[in-house]
Amino acid sequence: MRTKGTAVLTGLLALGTILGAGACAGNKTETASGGSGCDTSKGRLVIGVIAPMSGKLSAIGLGIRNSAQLAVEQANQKCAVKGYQLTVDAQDDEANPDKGAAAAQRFADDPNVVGIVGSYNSGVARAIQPKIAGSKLVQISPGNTDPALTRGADFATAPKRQYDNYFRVVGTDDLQGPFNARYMVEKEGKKRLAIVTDGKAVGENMATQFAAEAKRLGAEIVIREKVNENDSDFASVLTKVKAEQPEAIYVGSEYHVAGPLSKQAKDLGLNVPISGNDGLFDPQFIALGGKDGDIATSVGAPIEKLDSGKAFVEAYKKKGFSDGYGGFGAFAYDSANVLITSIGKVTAKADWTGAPAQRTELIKEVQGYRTDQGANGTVGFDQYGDSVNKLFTVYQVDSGAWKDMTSGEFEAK
Amino acid sequence: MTLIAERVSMRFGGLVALEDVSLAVPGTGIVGLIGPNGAGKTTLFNCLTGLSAPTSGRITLGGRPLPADPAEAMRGGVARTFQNIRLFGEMSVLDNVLVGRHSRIRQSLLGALVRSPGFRRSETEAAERARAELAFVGLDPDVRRPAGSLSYGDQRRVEIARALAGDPAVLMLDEPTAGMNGAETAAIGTLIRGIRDRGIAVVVIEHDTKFIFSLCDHVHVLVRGRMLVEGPPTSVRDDPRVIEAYLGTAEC
Amino acid sequence: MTLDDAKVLVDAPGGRHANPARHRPDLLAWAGAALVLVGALLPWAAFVLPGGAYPDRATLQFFDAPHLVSGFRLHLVLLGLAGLAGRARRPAGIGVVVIAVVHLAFLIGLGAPSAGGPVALVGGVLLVWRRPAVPALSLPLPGRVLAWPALLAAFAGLLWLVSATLTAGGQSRATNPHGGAEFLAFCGFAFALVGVLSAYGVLTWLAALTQRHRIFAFTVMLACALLLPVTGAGTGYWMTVASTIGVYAATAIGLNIVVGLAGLLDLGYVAFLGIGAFTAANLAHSVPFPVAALAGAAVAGFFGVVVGAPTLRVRGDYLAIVTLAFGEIFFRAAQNDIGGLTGGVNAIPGIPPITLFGQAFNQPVGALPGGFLYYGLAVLLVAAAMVVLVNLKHSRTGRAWEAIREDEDVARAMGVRTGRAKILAFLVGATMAGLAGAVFAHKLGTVGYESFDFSESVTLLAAVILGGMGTVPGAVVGASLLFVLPEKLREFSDYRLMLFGLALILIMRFRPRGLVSSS
Amino acid sequence: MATLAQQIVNGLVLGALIGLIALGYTMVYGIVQLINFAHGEVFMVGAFGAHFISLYVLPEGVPWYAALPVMFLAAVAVSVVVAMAMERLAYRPLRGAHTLAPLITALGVSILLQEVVRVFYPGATAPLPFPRAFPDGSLAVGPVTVLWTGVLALTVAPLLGAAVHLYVERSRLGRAMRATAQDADAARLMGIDTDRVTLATFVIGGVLAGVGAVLYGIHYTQIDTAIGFQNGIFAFTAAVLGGIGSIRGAMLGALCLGLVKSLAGQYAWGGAQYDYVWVFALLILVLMFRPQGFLGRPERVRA
Repeated sequence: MRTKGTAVLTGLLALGTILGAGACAGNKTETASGGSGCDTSKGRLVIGVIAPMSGKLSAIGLGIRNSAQLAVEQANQKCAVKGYQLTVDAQDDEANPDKGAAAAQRFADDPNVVGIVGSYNSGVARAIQPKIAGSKLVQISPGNTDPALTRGADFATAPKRQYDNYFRVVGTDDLQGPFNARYMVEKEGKKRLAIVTDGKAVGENMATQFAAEAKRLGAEIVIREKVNENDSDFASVLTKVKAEQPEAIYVGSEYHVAGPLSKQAKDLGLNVPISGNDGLFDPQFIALGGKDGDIATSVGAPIEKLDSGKAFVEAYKKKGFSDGYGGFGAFAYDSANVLITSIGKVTAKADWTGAPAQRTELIKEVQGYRTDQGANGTVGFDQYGDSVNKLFTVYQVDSGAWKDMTSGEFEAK
Repeated sequence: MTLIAERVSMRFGGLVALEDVSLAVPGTGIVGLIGPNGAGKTTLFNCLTGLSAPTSGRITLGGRPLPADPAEAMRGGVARTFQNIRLFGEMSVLDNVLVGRHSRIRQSLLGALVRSPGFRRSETEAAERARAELAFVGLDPDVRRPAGSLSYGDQRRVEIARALAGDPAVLMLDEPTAGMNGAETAAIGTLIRGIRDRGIAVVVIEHDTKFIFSLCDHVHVLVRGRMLVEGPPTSVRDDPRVIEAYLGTAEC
Repeated sequence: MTLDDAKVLVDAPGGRHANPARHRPDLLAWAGAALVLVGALLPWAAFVLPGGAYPDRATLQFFDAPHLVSGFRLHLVLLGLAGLAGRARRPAGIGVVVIAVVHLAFLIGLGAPSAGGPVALVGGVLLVWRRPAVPALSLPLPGRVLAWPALLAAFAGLLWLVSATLTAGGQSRATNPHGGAEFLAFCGFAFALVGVLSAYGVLTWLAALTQRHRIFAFTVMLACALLLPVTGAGTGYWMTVASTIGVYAATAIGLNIVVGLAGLLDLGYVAFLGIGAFTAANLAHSVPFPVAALAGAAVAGFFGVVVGAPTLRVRGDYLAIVTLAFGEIFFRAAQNDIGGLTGGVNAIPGIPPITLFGQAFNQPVGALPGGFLYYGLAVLLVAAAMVVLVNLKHSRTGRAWEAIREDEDVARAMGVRTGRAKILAFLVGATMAGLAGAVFAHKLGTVGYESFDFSESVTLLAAVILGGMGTVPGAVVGASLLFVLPEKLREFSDYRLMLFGLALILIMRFRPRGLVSSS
Repeated sequence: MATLAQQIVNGLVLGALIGLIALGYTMVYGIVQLINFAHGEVFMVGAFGAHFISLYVLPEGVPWYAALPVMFLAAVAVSVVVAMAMERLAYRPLRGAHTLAPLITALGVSILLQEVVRVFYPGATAPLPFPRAFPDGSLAVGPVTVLWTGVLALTVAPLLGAAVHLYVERSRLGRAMRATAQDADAARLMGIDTDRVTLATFVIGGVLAGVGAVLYGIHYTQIDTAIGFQNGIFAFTAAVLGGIGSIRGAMLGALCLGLVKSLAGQYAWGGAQYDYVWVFALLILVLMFRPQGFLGRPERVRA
């Protein structure tokens, strides 16, 4: 009996210690955000973040959270919202729509929450939108690329705004995919293209748009295959692809699939360039097997070419976060700044109450927001809530590093 | 109803477990089946309860072939107990007996869902019958404990009550006194006679020849897969072949 | 007299006088109780964070009100008093230790611990250490006059406990940074409370009462569940979480029939929830909800029979992997938009909310929080699932299932047509999951394949086993735990899944038969 | 023809790697009848152990033939320690408890290990490149190419499988294992320390998982915290396909799984996106007609 009791006790103590560690970790950020010299007498306003912070996508999710955190801390230091202290409340959605919806509801209920930065997954956004529509909580996504979220299911033929409180700062699949196709067909002169996707929404949709534009330009899609997002073994699929003798492979996925895929293709004797969307544009792509000549498109101008982008990268590094900003950190930073500027304007007129009318006013401010100084250059929204920044850049792996080739806007023809 | 096995043989690959065994269980009375270890008693028992189909020969119950499926055999009227007690340990004693009654209960799923009057009536009837069987085997019908927590002897009795609850014509008992002392064995003997007196035929497999000879109306001796001797206990007991078979194995 | 002597005497058999604990007060234990009381009134934090508006000051203010007996201090005082009584000592002590450790860890993290925490901790440890070895009391069962009020009071208490647990620590980490610690400390108190009641035999007594007055108890419980929205937990957020729990709990009850009653391990069960959801989603725009729900249930039931069919030949762990295989096949098929029915990677968006009698379920009703109607629907769904489970369990079919679980061969020998019974178990379980799936689809407004992957099946199974296999409230308790715990552990962001894994291990270590089980 | 041959080779390489994990599954199941869902995580931590040694301990510029053995040792050490700890701390206290309790514990262990690595291992929130500790390039036989790492996997996995088989058949401990698998109670009566046997089984499973982890890492050149769970499921499937409890069966099942996956992806309806569907469909079919798997002992109806 006694040993059992001791075991219970030890277990509890161990649990407590771990929890203690958790509590400390939570607190460090808390005190760090305070302590500036601004007037914060009117209390605290919360910017909610919803992103996948555990599981496979946690690198992206943590980058989003940290970047939003960075924006908020900078704002607090500059006293950007007079009378208030801003704080970030980051909720993990585990890339699960149900979890995301619960977190969104939690924010919608809380009058201190001014807006949401998130989600990353379009699937989660679909569940969030109806939850917060009633309470007029504004949502700015740094990562949703499904065109239907803003323009409805018939986005290509009959676009119609879906929710007036939903905005995003990233370009959509229906622009980036074709942009990539145009480069591959017109600049690279590839006429036989293979497509490999990972069965996730972004990659699939982007690939479909890529294929449509490539065909329009006279290229042939010789094969389209799907791999499992958790797979590491692409030999089988690539053998099948190789038999069709493509000149290039478009990979609708992220770097953790595309990198090893590029290497495995080469190993199989299929030495053709890999092309893909912004999910590939990450240094890890090369570390994981991306080879010279591989291509990625990304949204916006090259971050290093923009002063505002460089400033973001430096500030981020200076904060010493344990995770990098990932592919979407800069977008989260821009999203948070949209919210911060807009809330500053709203609270300048009247104290924040969180009432629906005031939230509607905030939506108007967000809709009218415009800057050229975002981490990704221009930030602003069109009549559907989509980003006005339709600039894309082509990058190519050159001597083991990404090099930007060309930038341009995509105009549908 | 009589349970009849005619020229039953059972082979597992090259191994012959039973060869041309015939046996008749009359509509009433106690039939004993004895034999040294490995004689094929259990194999025969399995054939008679529908657990396995004989390689050749036939088994009939009341003139109709016995289905080679224990569930159907039970429905047809052959109930059994197990050598090493196999109760539904986590279920209550009463529920164990009610499972034995399973095939005689008429309930519809819908009736159960809405607890219709017909359903309640059938539940009450079944429970009453189960309690009666528990009382019959000498147990307190109101015990609410899980069957697995009873004493060894009581578990044996629950097994018998469970088998009786299915209204069997023939009750097959597989070593009902294994692991019991003299007094307990005697009590089981009394119980088995009581079952016979209810008009149910009983087949008993045993090692304990003394018990069998004192209890049974008719005894079969199985040796190396063949029916060596059969007849009333008095004649079987004195048969030299039986004595030889038993002494022969006892020395091993 | 040494400690060991005392133990021998306590353990000594028989005799009314043989319990010296009654006559000879255990001074150390009393000292422990006194320390807990003193600790509760001492300051716990060495300093208060300076200035600032309300939320900032709140960080440590919580620990700096030595003479204000509320919150965790009130809990400590209650537990300290309970610790004076022998039987309650062990659970009360554990509760004190948990509260003290959690708050101390938090304060040490801030660098501001003060005397209160350590004093209470020592007191708690003393209480746990000096627990007397006395068996739980067994209380006599009263007649109806007393039983009904007792049940009413018990369920009202349960309602309070649930509401208080949900609201413990507040809703937002941003406005209450120590919310997580507060919640865990409350859990410690709740655990102690339940433990004390159990030590005095109250829980067994209540269980017996519930059993005896089944219908009354069920009605009261249903009423209490529907009253949750008017308590402190009646926010849109908790309504959303609770209705999600309800949907999963109803599904878990269905799984409980398959796994808990019939003993058929199913590792792909969430597929039935998915089939129900996709069916309802496809019909959402053409037929009213009740029709869509029934269709979802029917289609899921049909697939239940298909998946159940191999049980005729495959047993045990082999069956588990067959069900896993079916689950994976469903997942891939849904991902690839098979037959254009699942929307593939783009999911099926824009499923309208349920509308009955002109009332859309996502709109608030009067002063009730938004999402209340979905919550009510979920409660009814769970209640219906419970009725199905209970009524079937106490019928010929249910007994046959349990017999199969215990020993399939013997069940056959007793005349149970086991093949048919097993397929029936799959049919009933899958139908319930399908019905729940229809609600799931409308509630969420979108259905995509990701909601039905293997880990969801595992979560459902964990709910059944954690709660207690085959028991009626088990699946509900398990599902609640599995969904509330991660929500409340949000405060520990990075560590929450880790803690969750640890909790699973610990619960199985100390209650391997589940939280709701007699033994 | 070239494509067919290439697909067969692809399938065999995948099968060999899965086989090493499947062996651990099947052995543990044989001894304690526990589906150790956390076995995949033993494999995963092994991979991170090797990654750690190579990245943070070994000096730069160590030639691959020196680094690889060290990585194998590190992976095996980490895997074995975790497997032993798992058995001692999580499973042993549950011996004799309800059959499904250890299953939930296994899931808890699985989540815990994944999360511990993800949170505390630097950079493990995203897939990590695995050190290239083996010659790049491939062996070309006619039109068919096999990476040298694939050749290594195809050599090591069957050898290890055979070694384990021999060990279980010939050694004293192996005999004790077989006895325990047959009837643990009887084995205990015969004086066999079944606790030790069980622990030894976990250790062997850990060794195989550790070796498999390094082979996996150098072949696919990346690892992440999810590789354990995913490959664990396939390994479990392979073990069941081959007949759970059978060592040869696990290897056979894994090779079969690999072949079906790659051939179905090439030739079957629906293409590569349905390859796992075919794997699982095959599994269901096999179990329907041969419920004990290819080489498993049939479960007899007791009477």
